Amino acid sequence: MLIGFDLLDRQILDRDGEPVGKVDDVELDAGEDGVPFVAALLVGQRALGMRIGGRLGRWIAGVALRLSLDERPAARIPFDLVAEIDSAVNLSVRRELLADPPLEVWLRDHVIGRIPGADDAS
Amino acid sequence: MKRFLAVALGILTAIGGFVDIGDIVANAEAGARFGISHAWILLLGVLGICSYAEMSGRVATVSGRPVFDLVRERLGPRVALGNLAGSLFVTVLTLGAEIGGVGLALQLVTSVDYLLWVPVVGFVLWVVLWRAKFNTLENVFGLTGLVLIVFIIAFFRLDPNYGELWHQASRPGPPHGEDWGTYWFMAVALFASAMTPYEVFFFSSGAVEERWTAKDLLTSRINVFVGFPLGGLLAFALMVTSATVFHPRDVSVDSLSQVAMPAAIALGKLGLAAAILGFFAATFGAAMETGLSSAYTVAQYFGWAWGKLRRPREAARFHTVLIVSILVGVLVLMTTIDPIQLTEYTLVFSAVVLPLTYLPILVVANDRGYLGERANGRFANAVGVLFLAIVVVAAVAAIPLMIVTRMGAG
Amino acid sequence: MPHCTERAAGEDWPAWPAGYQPTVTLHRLAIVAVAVLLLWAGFAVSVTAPPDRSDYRRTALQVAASAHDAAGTGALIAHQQLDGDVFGTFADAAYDDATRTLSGAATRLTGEPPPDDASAALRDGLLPLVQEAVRALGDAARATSRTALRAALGVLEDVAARLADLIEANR
Amino acid sequence: MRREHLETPLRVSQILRRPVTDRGGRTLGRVADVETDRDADGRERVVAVVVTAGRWGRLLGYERDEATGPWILEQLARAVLRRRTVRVSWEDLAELGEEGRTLG
Repeated sequence: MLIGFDLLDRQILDRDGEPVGKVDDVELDAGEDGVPFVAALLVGQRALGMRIGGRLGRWIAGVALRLSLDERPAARIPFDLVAEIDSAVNLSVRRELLADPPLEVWLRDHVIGRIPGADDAS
Repeated sequence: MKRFLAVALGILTAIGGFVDIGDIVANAEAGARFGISHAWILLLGVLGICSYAEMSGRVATVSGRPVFDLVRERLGPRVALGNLAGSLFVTVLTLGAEIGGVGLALQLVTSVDYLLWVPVVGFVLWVVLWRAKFNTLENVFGLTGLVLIVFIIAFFRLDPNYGELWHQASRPGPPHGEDWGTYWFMAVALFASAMTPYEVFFFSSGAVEERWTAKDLLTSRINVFVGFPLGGLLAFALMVTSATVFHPRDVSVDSLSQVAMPAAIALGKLGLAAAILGFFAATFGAAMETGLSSAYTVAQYFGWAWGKLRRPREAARFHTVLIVSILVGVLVLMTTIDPIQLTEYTLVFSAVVLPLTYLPILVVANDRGYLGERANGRFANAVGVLFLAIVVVAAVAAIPLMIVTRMGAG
Repeated sequence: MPHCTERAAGEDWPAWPAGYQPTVTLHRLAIVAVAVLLLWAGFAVSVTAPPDRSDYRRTALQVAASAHDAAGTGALIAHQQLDGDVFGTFADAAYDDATRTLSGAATRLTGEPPPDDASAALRDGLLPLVQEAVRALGDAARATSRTALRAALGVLEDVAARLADLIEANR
Repeated sequence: MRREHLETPLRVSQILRRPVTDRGGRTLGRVADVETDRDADGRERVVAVVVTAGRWGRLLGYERDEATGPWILEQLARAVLRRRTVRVSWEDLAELGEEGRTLG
């Protein structure tokens, strides 16, 4: 597997095909022999901003940090939860098991959820 | 039978949905100033959108990935972010132009200034996208857009000078009083009006959301290869009626009321009413598509939940982007910029950003790891590369032509 | 297989992509700032410089073309009104559009002083035609009888023809 | 920084785009991708890095065999992006060049 090509920037889907996020960065951990292995997928604008780097990246990460309203690190999905990788990264769990992205939660609770009809399917 | 009806409905919607404010403005302006000497450009643009939409429809159907998802995957987060900024800018400006077009159409039947209509149209647009049965409405507006056929009927009733029109079409070039600069400027605008990126964002996102399978691929191809050329025929009717009425009088077109006049001259009040209804349906339908496309691009770049079929609560970020886009579109119009001029600008910028989304699609359409046997064949590639070249040339030429010709003023 | 040794970034490497190193960013920022300044200065010069003869002629011809468009369109609307091909709200809006084109053109013409006698002569030939077009367009839009409308139509067609002659003569 | 001294956990973005030189100090390019292989425990372990001399890290997917054509784009990608691409196995990688940027 090529991490850059097969993982980074791919769409992550839960077991029902619902979007979870993009693979914004990948975390490696060292094994017993010191050889790194893929430990987790990092999701969220903070991880993305730090990866992009530079002034723009720092700005994106900074905004994401401010919008996340708490000091939680970027969402981390353990690589064990990945079931299959095709044109997307498919997880073996439903997205309810993962923490909801803070921006989504904030907008849902403060903006979109307050408008009548937000619960109606079209 | 049911399947046949579904296919027929798809084609009819594609025909009516092809025309938007950009096509209306570019074709009528070109027809009035240059006769139909740009007919070949329109043909080229229609072939281009067919190739582009077919590829992205195929990629979306087989791999389940819409356009902007792939843009980031292939170009990386940094380049794709620039790409997102450009595409979003153009799509939101186009949304503004479409809302302005709806306002202008309403002004023609109510005498109420379009600026007073703009906030109303923006609000109704949002309500429609918020909770209405989107697919039903898409079909309603697509089918209503078909009344633009009135321009085809009008053309034959106008008793045109076929010899003169053939002369214009067969010898492309600027007529007396125009130069090559303005000719090519108009050509770029016209090409961009046929080959709009938002159409493809919308089309491929729809394919993913409705979970098309390889079986739907045939339907999608029929929609593209039959619907788009017939839609292009409606656009051509706008050009050729304008060329028949305005070009001999040496009058150029710069308002929507002028575009409708050939229908009135040929078919009276009924023809005029049909033309205005057609403008309304075409621009409102396109406003729905551009509004959604703005939100699609952002959501797909960041990997958020998106879609017109989801409950808004389940796609809060997507719906927030949608609301902001509509607001920005309305605010742009509230600066009192003329919607027709705004349309001209969006066409130029649209030409500039087109290669950024066209290239990744062409590359992925060749990727056997994604598409297996459904990857591009030789013919599709020959066409794809040809249009890549054309799209790049148009993108490079657009801004210099705009400056040199002072927005086509000469 | 090659071994890889430590090496400081940027020694004889191409620069990091934009924004990676503060020095590079500053450098680029300076270049961008200078470019913007130059563009802005060029823009300012071209806007504030007094128009020369060819600029004026170009503007005048554009004004004449716009006035011709408006008069021609006005004549078309009046024609359709007489034939009963349009409804009132449409005619109102269409006259409005033509009037807007025309008043924009008139403002441009009177806003720029002619740089020399030839330009002044061009303006003196054009201005009355524009004014006549404005008047006739207003008359057509307000006409309550067919006779009045027909009269306005005649004037509009006449003005349009004279504007076309003027454009052709100065091309 | 010596390979053994890489601090973990580590982000892939900290490895990508780092300069790589061979023992003689000859520049090979930058890390464009990281290759992994599944071991007996099901872990995706890093086995190699893909190093390219091109300035643009992204390869448009042309580094894989599945991506073929259009001919002209493939040639362009090979000429510009895939120029002098080498695979350096992880064991052979002694050190990675300095980052030149801070993360976190």
